[in-house]
Amino acid sequence: MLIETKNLTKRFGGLAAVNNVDFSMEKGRINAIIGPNGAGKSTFFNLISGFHRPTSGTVLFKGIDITKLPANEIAGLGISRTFQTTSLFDQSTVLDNVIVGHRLRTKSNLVDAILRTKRLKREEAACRDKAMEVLEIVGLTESADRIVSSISQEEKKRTAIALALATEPEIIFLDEPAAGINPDETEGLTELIKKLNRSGLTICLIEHKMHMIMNLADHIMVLNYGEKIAEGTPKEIRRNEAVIKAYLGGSASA
Amino acid sequence: MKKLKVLFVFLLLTITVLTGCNKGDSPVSSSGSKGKGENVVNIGFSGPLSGAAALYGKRTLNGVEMAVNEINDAGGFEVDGKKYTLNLVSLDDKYLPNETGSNAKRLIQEYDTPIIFTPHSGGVLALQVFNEQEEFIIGAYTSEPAVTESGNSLTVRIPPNYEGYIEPFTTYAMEHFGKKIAALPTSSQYGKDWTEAVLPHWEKQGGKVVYNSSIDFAKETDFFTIVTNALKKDPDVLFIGGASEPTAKVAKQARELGFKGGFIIMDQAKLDQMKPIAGSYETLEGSIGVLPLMDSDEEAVPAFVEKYQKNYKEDPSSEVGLNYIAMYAFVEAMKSAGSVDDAKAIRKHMQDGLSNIGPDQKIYDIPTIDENGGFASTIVVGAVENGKVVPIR
Amino acid sequence: MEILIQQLFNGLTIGSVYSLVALGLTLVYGILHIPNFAHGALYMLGGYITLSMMTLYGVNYWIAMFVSIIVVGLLGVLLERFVFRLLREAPPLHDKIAAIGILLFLEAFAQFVWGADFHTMTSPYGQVVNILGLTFTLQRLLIIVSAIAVMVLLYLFLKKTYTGSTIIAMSQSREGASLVGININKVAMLTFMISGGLAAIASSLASPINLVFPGMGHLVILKAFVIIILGGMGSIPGAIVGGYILGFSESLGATYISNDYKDIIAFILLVIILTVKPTGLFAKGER
Amino acid sequence: MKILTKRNGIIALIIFAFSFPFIAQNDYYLHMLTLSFIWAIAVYGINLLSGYTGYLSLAHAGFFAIGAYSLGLLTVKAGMNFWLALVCACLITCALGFLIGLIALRTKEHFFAIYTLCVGYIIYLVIDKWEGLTEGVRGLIGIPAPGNIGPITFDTAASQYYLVLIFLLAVILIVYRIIRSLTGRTYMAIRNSEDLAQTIGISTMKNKLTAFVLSTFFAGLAGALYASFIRFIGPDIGSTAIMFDLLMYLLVGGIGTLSGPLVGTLLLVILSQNLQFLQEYRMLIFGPLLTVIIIFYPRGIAGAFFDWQRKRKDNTLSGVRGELHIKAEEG
Repeated sequence: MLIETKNLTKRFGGLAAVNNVDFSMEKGRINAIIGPNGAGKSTFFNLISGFHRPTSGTVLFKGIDITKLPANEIAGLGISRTFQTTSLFDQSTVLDNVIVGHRLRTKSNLVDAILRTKRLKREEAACRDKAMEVLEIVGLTESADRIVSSISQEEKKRTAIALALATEPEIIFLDEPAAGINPDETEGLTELIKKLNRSGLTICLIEHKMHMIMNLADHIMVLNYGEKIAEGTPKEIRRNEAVIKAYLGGSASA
Repeated sequence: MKKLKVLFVFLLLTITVLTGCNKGDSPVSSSGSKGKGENVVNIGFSGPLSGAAALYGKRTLNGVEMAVNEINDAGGFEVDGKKYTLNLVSLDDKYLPNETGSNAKRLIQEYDTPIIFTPHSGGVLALQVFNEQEEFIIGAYTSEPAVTESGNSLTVRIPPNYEGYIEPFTTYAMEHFGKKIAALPTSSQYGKDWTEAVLPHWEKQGGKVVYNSSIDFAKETDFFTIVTNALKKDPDVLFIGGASEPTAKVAKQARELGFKGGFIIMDQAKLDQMKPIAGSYETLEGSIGVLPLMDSDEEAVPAFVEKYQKNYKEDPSSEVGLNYIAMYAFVEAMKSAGSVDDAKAIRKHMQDGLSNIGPDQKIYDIPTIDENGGFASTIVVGAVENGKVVPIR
Repeated sequence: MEILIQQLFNGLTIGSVYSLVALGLTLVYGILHIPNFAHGALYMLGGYITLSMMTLYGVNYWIAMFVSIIVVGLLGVLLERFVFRLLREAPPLHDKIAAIGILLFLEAFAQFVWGADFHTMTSPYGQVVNILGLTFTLQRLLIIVSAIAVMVLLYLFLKKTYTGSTIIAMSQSREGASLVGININKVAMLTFMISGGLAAIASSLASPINLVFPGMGHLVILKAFVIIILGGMGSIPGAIVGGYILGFSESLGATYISNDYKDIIAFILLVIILTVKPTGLFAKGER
Repeated sequence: MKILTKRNGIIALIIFAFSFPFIAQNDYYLHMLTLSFIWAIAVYGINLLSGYTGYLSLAHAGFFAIGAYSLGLLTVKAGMNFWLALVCACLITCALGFLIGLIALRTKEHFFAIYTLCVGYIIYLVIDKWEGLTEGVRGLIGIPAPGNIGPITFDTAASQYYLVLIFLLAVILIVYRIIRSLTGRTYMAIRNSEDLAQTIGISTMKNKLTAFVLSTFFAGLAGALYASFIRFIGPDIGSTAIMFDLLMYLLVGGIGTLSGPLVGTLLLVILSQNLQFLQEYRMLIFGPLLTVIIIFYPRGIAGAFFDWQRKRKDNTLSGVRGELHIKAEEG
């Protein structure tokens, strides 16, 4: 198991946003988390990536307890993520946005910067190469020098994924990668995710576009009111009574 | 968006044009002929003309300005056979010493001023760093002792040393009210120095200090609290002072809280400026402080007061008067020295300058200048008795 | 004992003024997340306008205060409409700086119009009253009573009227408020209007016991910031309680600790609080 | 090759700066320029933190004062050698900056601004009240000019100008190298989104703290230079008025740009010297200017210039890689 959560619980005030969730993700698979609005999907992501500290329960990465680690150290272990809103730096180029993604694999510090040491130059080159490499993976080589404010929403999503890839993760969490883009582009994005998965990357995503999930995911978990109500292959999920009820009774956003 | 861009460019242009127009012209100039003509002596002034101390700065400037205008209206003055007029160049230093320094550099470079007036100790100290090297006299309107103690050879301290007030103040207050004093001065350095001078003297005369705490007029929002605490000790006399207006407020609130004794008012606060805040002199009954220029019995005063009121639509205060008379003293010293630009010579003849002040200008009696460059004025104090200020000698 | 009571009374007076100022600040923060550094300048303008109405037009104190509330309130609306609304989507740095720009302008403006000197406002309530060894002027009593009255009115407005409840709703969630059809722009302008009005009331009440001058806002605004951090930024009860706490701590601190250092006490208190709890004492939400 | 390249422009500017004392035989201009350079050093410090890392500090006038007073006290009261005192003054500022940053950086956004405003005010109050150490309101007199280095003396206006100029160039070089390096990218990532920065493995606290300490270093250095240049200091140099001045220089010039601090400081210092006739009404222009700039030109003059240049180039030679790259990094 690459990632395992045990009895993971997060309460805000009296409300449990995530309640007692056990979930595990196998290496090399595409996992998906679905559920109606407010089901606690993003909170679940936040707990694994170290943004929130769980009220109780543990998160294991390759069997190591990472529950109490800060977000940046979790990223260092090889867990990466994207956000619903891309929050890229608009005034800068795509390439510049992505270069910093490899920062965590470098060691140069302030002194290196001021003295422009060999190490800094070497690492800068490495970061640039890495950035070009991941931009090629996501298919943005051509747009590397464009200013982020001038690219499309879909390209921004790809840039965000490239940024996450630049950290050299073993698993990547994608928070609604297809939100706000048109069906054609969604198709392209699905292909990209498949491609990443084929290259050996484990993937976990939250998505509302059911069609996309169903033909992408190997393994799906369904959350409702913070609790896991079902888990299994797309086929199993489609037939699951509890899931159907949750979606019919909940919001129609699916 | 486009329109705003145009607007912005316009704004910038306006500033540039303003700046351009101003080039080569004096930044701020009072009357008299401008420019650097042969027979014009530029007089520099750097003081707070904006910010909290602006009013104070303006008043000191007014004094110098009035003297300059009078001298020019009378056709200037003659030195070594040549006629000169004065041109006053004033710059704002926002009460900041570094700005005073910059202003002085500018005044020397662009206007070649032999004298620069500055009305605050920080500015004076900043100028003393280079005034001997650059050879200009500092017309220092501050009674901060450090200014003259440093032995700077080109500093002239205009106001009297406050130590002269201590004896008459103490005697008067003790005689009229009693031996217990509470001190509530301003928390400025000046206020602290004053306190350190007056309280030991009070005790030496057999008095007792029952309360001593300073008030920061720049930060305090209400004086009731501290005045309550002071009055709890049942003092006969309150020692107060600082800027006139807040000082008056302290006095007024002390009365509101039932204080019946007298006030010793340090020289920074002026009785006449306190009056409108306090409501009337009745509130200040039993105060002793600097004699307001208005109430002085020097012969030249009534004419001076009238002229100042006409020109500036307010009553002249002592900072106006002292700077006014100092300007005259400088001009007389130039005459005696036979030079309008040799700062050392002018400084050397300051004593003659003081002695030669005409009877019409003699609104203060300043017989001598001491070796450190301080004017040694005859001190006259004023007390409020029966709702009127009376001179006490 | 007597001195304690007198000092508590003094603390109550000054605390009332602080609370009113802090209330305006916290309302704006709660709704728009703007720390309005220009609020102190609004306070100052309120004092000047009341004073001018009284001296220039010989208007009655209360009417002058009313005019002042309207004028400063409208000024607040203008600021919202022409400055802060344009910056709503900008990074948080920007509205702080814009507020500083406004502050500098308003102070220069006041000096331009009214000069740099101190002015006094004479209220019709200068009488000294002595009760049970307690000394105060009617004006001081008036400050306390009016401040409490204003707070009660504000509370009723926010809780009992529809318009008021939109303010509360928006302070809880801007998105939520816009979802249920609240006109965000209107509420924002209204909030600025109330905020300006509160500043004008505070300064009009406090001016007769103090002086009116261009820098008078400085004294109050820093303390108001301390208060709203004490009370939790955006919290209305927090601002009121915080104001009185600071008022009492100043008057008692000056009596029993040291008058010279009582200002520092407030700021050190603040630093300690933020050190322990970076989001303030009674912070709401997770921001 | 074109002659009007950016590189040649900068070289020309530096040559001009070095020959200025020979061109303008005027002590007053030299004095103003030296003073502007000192302010600019402090503004570069604020820019590093507020412009590149995204934390608006309102305490830097305080750190400026700490630098100035450290130098003043060490030379006047402890009789220390000037250069040693200069180093110590910077170290003291950094040490205090470190301690304050450790606490202050736990807060974010508005809290950070207000917190630092209060910290700045406390620094000012301490200087003002601690008479035993700082001489209180009276100020510190008799601070020496920079001591000789071998045959080089610093007693003329020109020599002090050169000294400060060299410090300024060093500071600009350092800032330039930082913002072009991975460290600079890290700071900008934090400014852009602290959450995002953390998820890509950046230790935000550590980086914010180094940026903070470095920015206090620049403020302290500027303060120390100021003390030795004016040779008299009072508590006023730590006041909020100075802070707002510095902030204004930064914003008008362009926050988050390399040339902004220098452009803004020079322009505003020259403007306010020339607008002396306006005196107390300067703020009637500068206040609204500040607000208008932040609304319509959030990255000041320098930012507006680069945007304009970028637009022009985008229209003519879209897609030329190297060129565009430089501009982007200016941001």
